[in-house]
Amino acid sequence: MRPSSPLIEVARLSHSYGDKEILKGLDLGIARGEVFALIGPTGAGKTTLLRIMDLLEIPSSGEIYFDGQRVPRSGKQRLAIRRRMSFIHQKPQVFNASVYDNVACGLNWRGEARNKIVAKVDCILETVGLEGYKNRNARTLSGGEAQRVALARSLVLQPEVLLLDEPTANLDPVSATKIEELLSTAARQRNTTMIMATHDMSQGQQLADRIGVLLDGRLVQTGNAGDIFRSPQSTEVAHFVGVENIIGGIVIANDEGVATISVGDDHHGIGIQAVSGCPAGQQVYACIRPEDVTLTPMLYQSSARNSFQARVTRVTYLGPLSRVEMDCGFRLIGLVTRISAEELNLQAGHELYATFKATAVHLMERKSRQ
Amino acid sequence: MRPSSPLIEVARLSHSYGDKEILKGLDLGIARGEVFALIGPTGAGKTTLLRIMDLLEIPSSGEIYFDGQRVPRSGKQRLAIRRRMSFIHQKPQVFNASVYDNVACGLNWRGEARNKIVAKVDCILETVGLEGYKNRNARTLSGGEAQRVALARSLVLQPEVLLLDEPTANLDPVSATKIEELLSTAARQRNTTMIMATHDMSQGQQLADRIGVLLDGRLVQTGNAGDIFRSPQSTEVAHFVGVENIIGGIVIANDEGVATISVGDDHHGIGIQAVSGCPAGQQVYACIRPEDVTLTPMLYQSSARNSFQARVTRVTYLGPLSRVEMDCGFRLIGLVTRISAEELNLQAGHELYATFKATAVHLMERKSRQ
Amino acid sequence: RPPALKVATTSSLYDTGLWEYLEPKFEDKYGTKLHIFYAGTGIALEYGKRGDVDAVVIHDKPREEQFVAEGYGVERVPFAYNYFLIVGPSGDRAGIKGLCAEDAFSKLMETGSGDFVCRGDDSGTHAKEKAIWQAAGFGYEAVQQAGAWYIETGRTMGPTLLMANEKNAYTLTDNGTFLAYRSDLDLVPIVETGAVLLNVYSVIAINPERHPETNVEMANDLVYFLISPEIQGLIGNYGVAEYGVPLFMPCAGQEPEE
Amino acid sequence: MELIVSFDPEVMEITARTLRIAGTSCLLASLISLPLGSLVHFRRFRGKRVLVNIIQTLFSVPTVVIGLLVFVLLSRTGPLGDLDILFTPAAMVIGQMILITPILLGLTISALSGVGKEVVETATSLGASGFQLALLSLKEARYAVVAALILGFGRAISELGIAMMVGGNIRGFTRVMTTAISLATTKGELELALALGMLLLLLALVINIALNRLQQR
Amino acid sequence: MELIVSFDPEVMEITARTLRIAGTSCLLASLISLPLGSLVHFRRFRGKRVLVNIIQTLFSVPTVVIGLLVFVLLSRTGPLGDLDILFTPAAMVIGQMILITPILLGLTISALSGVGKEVVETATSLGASGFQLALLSLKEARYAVVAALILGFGRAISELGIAMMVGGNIRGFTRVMTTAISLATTKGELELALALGMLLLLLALVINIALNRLQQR
Ligand SMILES: Nc1ncnc2c1ncn2[C@@H]1O[C@H](COP(=O)(O)OP(=O)(O)OP(=O)(O)O)[C@@H](O)[C@H]1O
Ligand SMILES: Nc1ncnc2c1ncn2[C@@H]1O[C@H](COP(=O)(O)OP(=O)(O)OP(=O)(O)O)[C@@H](O)[C@H]1O
Ligand SMILES: [Mg+2]
Ligand SMILES: [Mg+2]
Repeated sequence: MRPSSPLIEVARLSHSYGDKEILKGLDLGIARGEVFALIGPTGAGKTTLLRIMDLLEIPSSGEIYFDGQRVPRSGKQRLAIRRRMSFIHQKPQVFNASVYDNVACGLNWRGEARNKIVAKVDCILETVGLEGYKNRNARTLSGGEAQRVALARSLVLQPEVLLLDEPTANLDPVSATKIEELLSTAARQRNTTMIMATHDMSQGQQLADRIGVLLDGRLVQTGNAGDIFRSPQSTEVAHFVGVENIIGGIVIANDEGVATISVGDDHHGIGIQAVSGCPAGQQVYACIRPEDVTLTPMLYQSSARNSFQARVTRVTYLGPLSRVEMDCGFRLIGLVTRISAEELNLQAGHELYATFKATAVHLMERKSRQ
Repeated sequence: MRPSSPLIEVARLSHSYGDKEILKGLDLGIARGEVFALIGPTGAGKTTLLRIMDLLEIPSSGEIYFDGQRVPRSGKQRLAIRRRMSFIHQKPQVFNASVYDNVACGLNWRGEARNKIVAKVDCILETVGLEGYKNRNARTLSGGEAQRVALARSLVLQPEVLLLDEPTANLDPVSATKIEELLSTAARQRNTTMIMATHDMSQGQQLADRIGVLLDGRLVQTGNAGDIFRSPQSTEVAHFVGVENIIGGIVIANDEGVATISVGDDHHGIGIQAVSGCPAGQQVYACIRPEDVTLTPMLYQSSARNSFQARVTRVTYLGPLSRVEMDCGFRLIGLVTRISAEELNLQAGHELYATFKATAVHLMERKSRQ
Repeated sequence: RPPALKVATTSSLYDTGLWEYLEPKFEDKYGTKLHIFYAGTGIALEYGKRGDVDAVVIHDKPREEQFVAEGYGVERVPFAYNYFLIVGPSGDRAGIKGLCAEDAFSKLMETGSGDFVCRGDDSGTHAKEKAIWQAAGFGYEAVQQAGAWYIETGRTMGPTLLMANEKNAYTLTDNGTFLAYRSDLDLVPIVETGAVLLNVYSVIAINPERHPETNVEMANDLVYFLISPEIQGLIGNYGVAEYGVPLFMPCAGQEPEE
Repeated sequence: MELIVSFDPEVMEITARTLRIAGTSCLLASLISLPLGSLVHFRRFRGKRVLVNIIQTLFSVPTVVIGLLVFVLLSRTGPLGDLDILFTPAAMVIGQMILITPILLGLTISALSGVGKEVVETATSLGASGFQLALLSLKEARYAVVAALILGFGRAISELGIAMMVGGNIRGFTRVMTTAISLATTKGELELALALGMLLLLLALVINIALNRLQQR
Repeated sequence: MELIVSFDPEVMEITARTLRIAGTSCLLASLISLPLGSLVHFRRFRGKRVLVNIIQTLFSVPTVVIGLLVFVLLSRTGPLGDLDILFTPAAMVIGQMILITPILLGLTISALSGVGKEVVETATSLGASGFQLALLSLKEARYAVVAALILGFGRAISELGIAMMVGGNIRGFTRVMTTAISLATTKGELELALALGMLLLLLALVINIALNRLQQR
């Protein structure tokens, strides 16, 4: 027994399928009640990690600790531990039985009393909006309905740990929001620990206490949403979390924690200011999230330190937002509301001013060989 | 043969499973080369409609026309027609065979020459980013990889019609963008007709020439993205497409096409102005998309006709955006960039001004019984 | 399970229905069950050797004598007999009608002008056939290799008759089975007389010294039952009603004269 | 003809005995095969492939050979001679179990192989124990499992070699449909044999319909 | 003992004949059953359930009954008597086909029932014709299909009633393993019978390994 250890922890975890190493020495501990989001491109190993945590797969090497105890590689204890968790798989698979039987099965398997089961199932079906589906064969449900059955089936167990693999991938935004609310309620009210793999960045951001970025089998960065989205530690992470501006340059001065970086294709004199301790002479990447860029028709006096004249090269619409590509001597992408875009009459060729704060610039060291 | 008819058309299409009517008399025609997005909440019948269009299911009643010809309810011709289409199912199902065999099967079935098949498969695998996976058993792929196999398998057939059911549900944003580009390239270069069911509003908006909203088995509205997202024809559609402000009121005056609507809990004197021909006395809903609401610290003089003093009641963060709930005498929700939110120092209790244009207000008649 | 007397019997005897006829009479008389197994001669003797039955009833004198000599059986008690006969197609292609059995076989062998179906199963009938070949002066191996006309089927009597019928061939059969099958057959008796064709059925109780667990009293009851005058009379009349002639001649424990 | 057959008291008795013996052996064999087959399917172990090959090989054991083996075992002088059950229905049940257990075992494994890996993993995640997992999988594969049971029962009810060899075809005690048919054939009563055959099929039909009902629930 | 058995030229000849006959009937039966089973599985038609019930009922036909039927058909005075193939290997093949076709048919249907509806629909969407769909589904269910083939072959190689009744167990012409075993048994040569039985199993094992290889490709 290791005192005050995380509820679930993996150490030096590696896993291979055949010759292919999928997970490469992960260390990760998740505290009781924590909501942890695992993000990463497809094929990164998210599902594999969740499967190992749910004790479905035995890792090639490394250890898993649950509630302070080392999980053995075989034996009855694994079932006991697994019953304290519940895993909602990426492709929700329903059993060829009624919706009721699907949702009740976990409780049945735990030997719960029948009348309790009936009450619990009724309650959870209502919660996920499937009242009246009780006697339907689950195989005939629509994609979203099946996903909700899968959710209900896990939630009804009130597990200590909930492992979720893309829990809302098949749901429309309205239903997805409902489910997210359901999950965060569970997390708060029952102190459920949650580990979710998700492609939906905003879901990760909203629900998670902490986010881990899995790239190519390595957990390259963990931290809260702010860390991950604003201070990525590598260009790969930056790229993945939607930092569209990754501008190479060199620090030419550092004045009391405000660095000036020379950027641009031929480095002739465009300087970006960033709040950073980076010393002069350091090769860096300056990372700026597109939504941190504001556009104004005139040079706009504000606390933002960086303001550049820009020529719009392309505008694309993404729902309520417009993505504006600009040339300011370097390539800059901004994200503004559609209404601002209309007011500014944004279109290719248009000239305007792009502004971002020195605090919005995140500097990343750049290996010199690059 | 009906001249200049749509490539694919359904007429008075209804479908039931048992007693349950899933599709209720749809009429829809899709022109050659058109990209049509089908949106709607889960269980609305999107998959059912696509299945019927792919001739997998025989509708309870109604007709399907393909390329001007009535599709018979049985017989060889159905196969011939089906081979001109390709359907990417919601839950991509790969065959228990190598990735190559999975992607090649459609071509094999069409009797294509072996060397051509090899070349085509190699090419498409590269396009979807699965080069090097050729000999892997497809059952061992990750969720996203499997989805790309499913896409490749359909795209390699270069069908005239591509039916897509949530084509990017299992993909991370970067991969999803790649696939979307792939699809729009296919649509442009090969004039492929596409019908896609999607929960991703921005996907629908970006790729589709036309959008249809399916609610509870009825195609309640079709139109371009602007129509659907800005001028929903019912509160249900409005709600579904993310019009968060649906404000009940009554037109008290109409002055040369600018209507004034009295709103607010007790109707004492709050007036919204909208560009509309709606006559005085009409009960209406005023619909305002949250991203059309701008927030300013001072009363801001602009062409926008509506400006209200507002008290912030709640702020939530959605990725690059902040959702602001306000009380202006009526409840108003605004969506601003996170940077504006920070600049405005938005937090509950804060007072500011909310502004939206008269053109951003869409009026919907309100049945008097309500 | 009530005690039962277990008897292994040769199929040709069972197929005539004689056992079904006698069984209830025995059971009534001794108030016990009689369990009859029909089997080939070889397996019937094997049952006996292993002590799985209490008595055997077969028709292969040399092997019976050997069985008793080896100490498995108490005593060989003949209780009925009839005759084998050579049957064949009514046209009698080989022209053996009127010959004695040995000469008939010689002619078949020498001319090869008629097919002959052999049981080939080491049954009593097969043993008799081999004995006739022997008497006719042929080694059995030579017969087996004589040509396609000599067909070894390896089956019981009934099916062998059916095959001979299908192939328009000759075969050696016991009288009882032939009569039982007669209605399904086009075959007719060709050779029916001669001492060599004598077919004796005997009963042997298993030696209790070998297998103390066998039921020797009941086995003895069966022996006495079979040679009792009353039953001998019934055996002598069995089949008269159906076929017009008796299927068996009683011989009351005595070896019938050849 | 058939009517006569089916109302004859001896035929009725033989029919009942046939059903009883085949039913018992099928039941016992499935009680062994369903759990054991699940175990083989779900457990990973060395030599599993070999085991499956051996099980499948046992599909080919002729009934005479099983009959012979059981006979040698149960015969007075055999290792189990003291049981004194040779030539009884119990011995026939044992023989038929030996016959159909490999078949049920093999078909159970092959039925379970049709259940998707995802279904199995989902159940495991939901906390199914090994036993519960097996039960669920058998339910998911119920069509194939019931087909296997029907086949096993059919094999038991239609086999001759064992019934003959270890049952002994004793009238009123171990005579079953197939041995009765065989006897009728040897006696040259071909029509009776065929009529009994039809009766057997009729029985099988009734049983199958009942078992299929079970599966469709 | 076994060595003697396997090198005896007559035993070798019987072995070869057994394989040839059972292999032929299994091959022909699968050529019928795989397409027909797919047809039954994929087509929707009235009376399908009844048909499946009938097919499954035929699992229970005793080999003696089939033997008898074929005998009656092929006998000189029977409807097909002119073919003059009674007591030939051809007749045995026919009988064995009648025996195993229902089994292969039933097991094909049950194997296909294990293939997910989604897989079938995906293939349909990709333009598979009925035939191509069946082929794909059989491939997806290959484990169960091969198990069915092994079972069918096992049934053919191990059956006795048909070989006896329509083959006639003629030495050097229609004698196969099972009839030879049965003959040895009747003769009381139990050890020879058992040895032949073991040889038969050895053969079956080899065939099964080969068929399983096929499936694992
Ligand atoms: N049985 C297997 N054999 C070989 N490779 C495998 C196997 N299972 C998974 N992989 C590979 O491992 C990698 C990681 O898979 P995993 O399912 O964990 O990815 P993921 O991060 O969940 O991706 P996605 O977002 O697409 O679901 C993938 O490249 C996949 O192809
Ligand atoms: N075989 C069936 N029997 C009964 N109801 C069915 C059957 N198939 C589908 N349904 C019902 O039809 C409705 C529409 O299903 P459909 O799959 O078309 O929905 P959808 O719009 O695609 O939803 P989603 O976004 O969740 O995929 C659902 O409520 C579903 O439960
Ligand atoms: Mg995954
Ligand atoms: Mg759907």
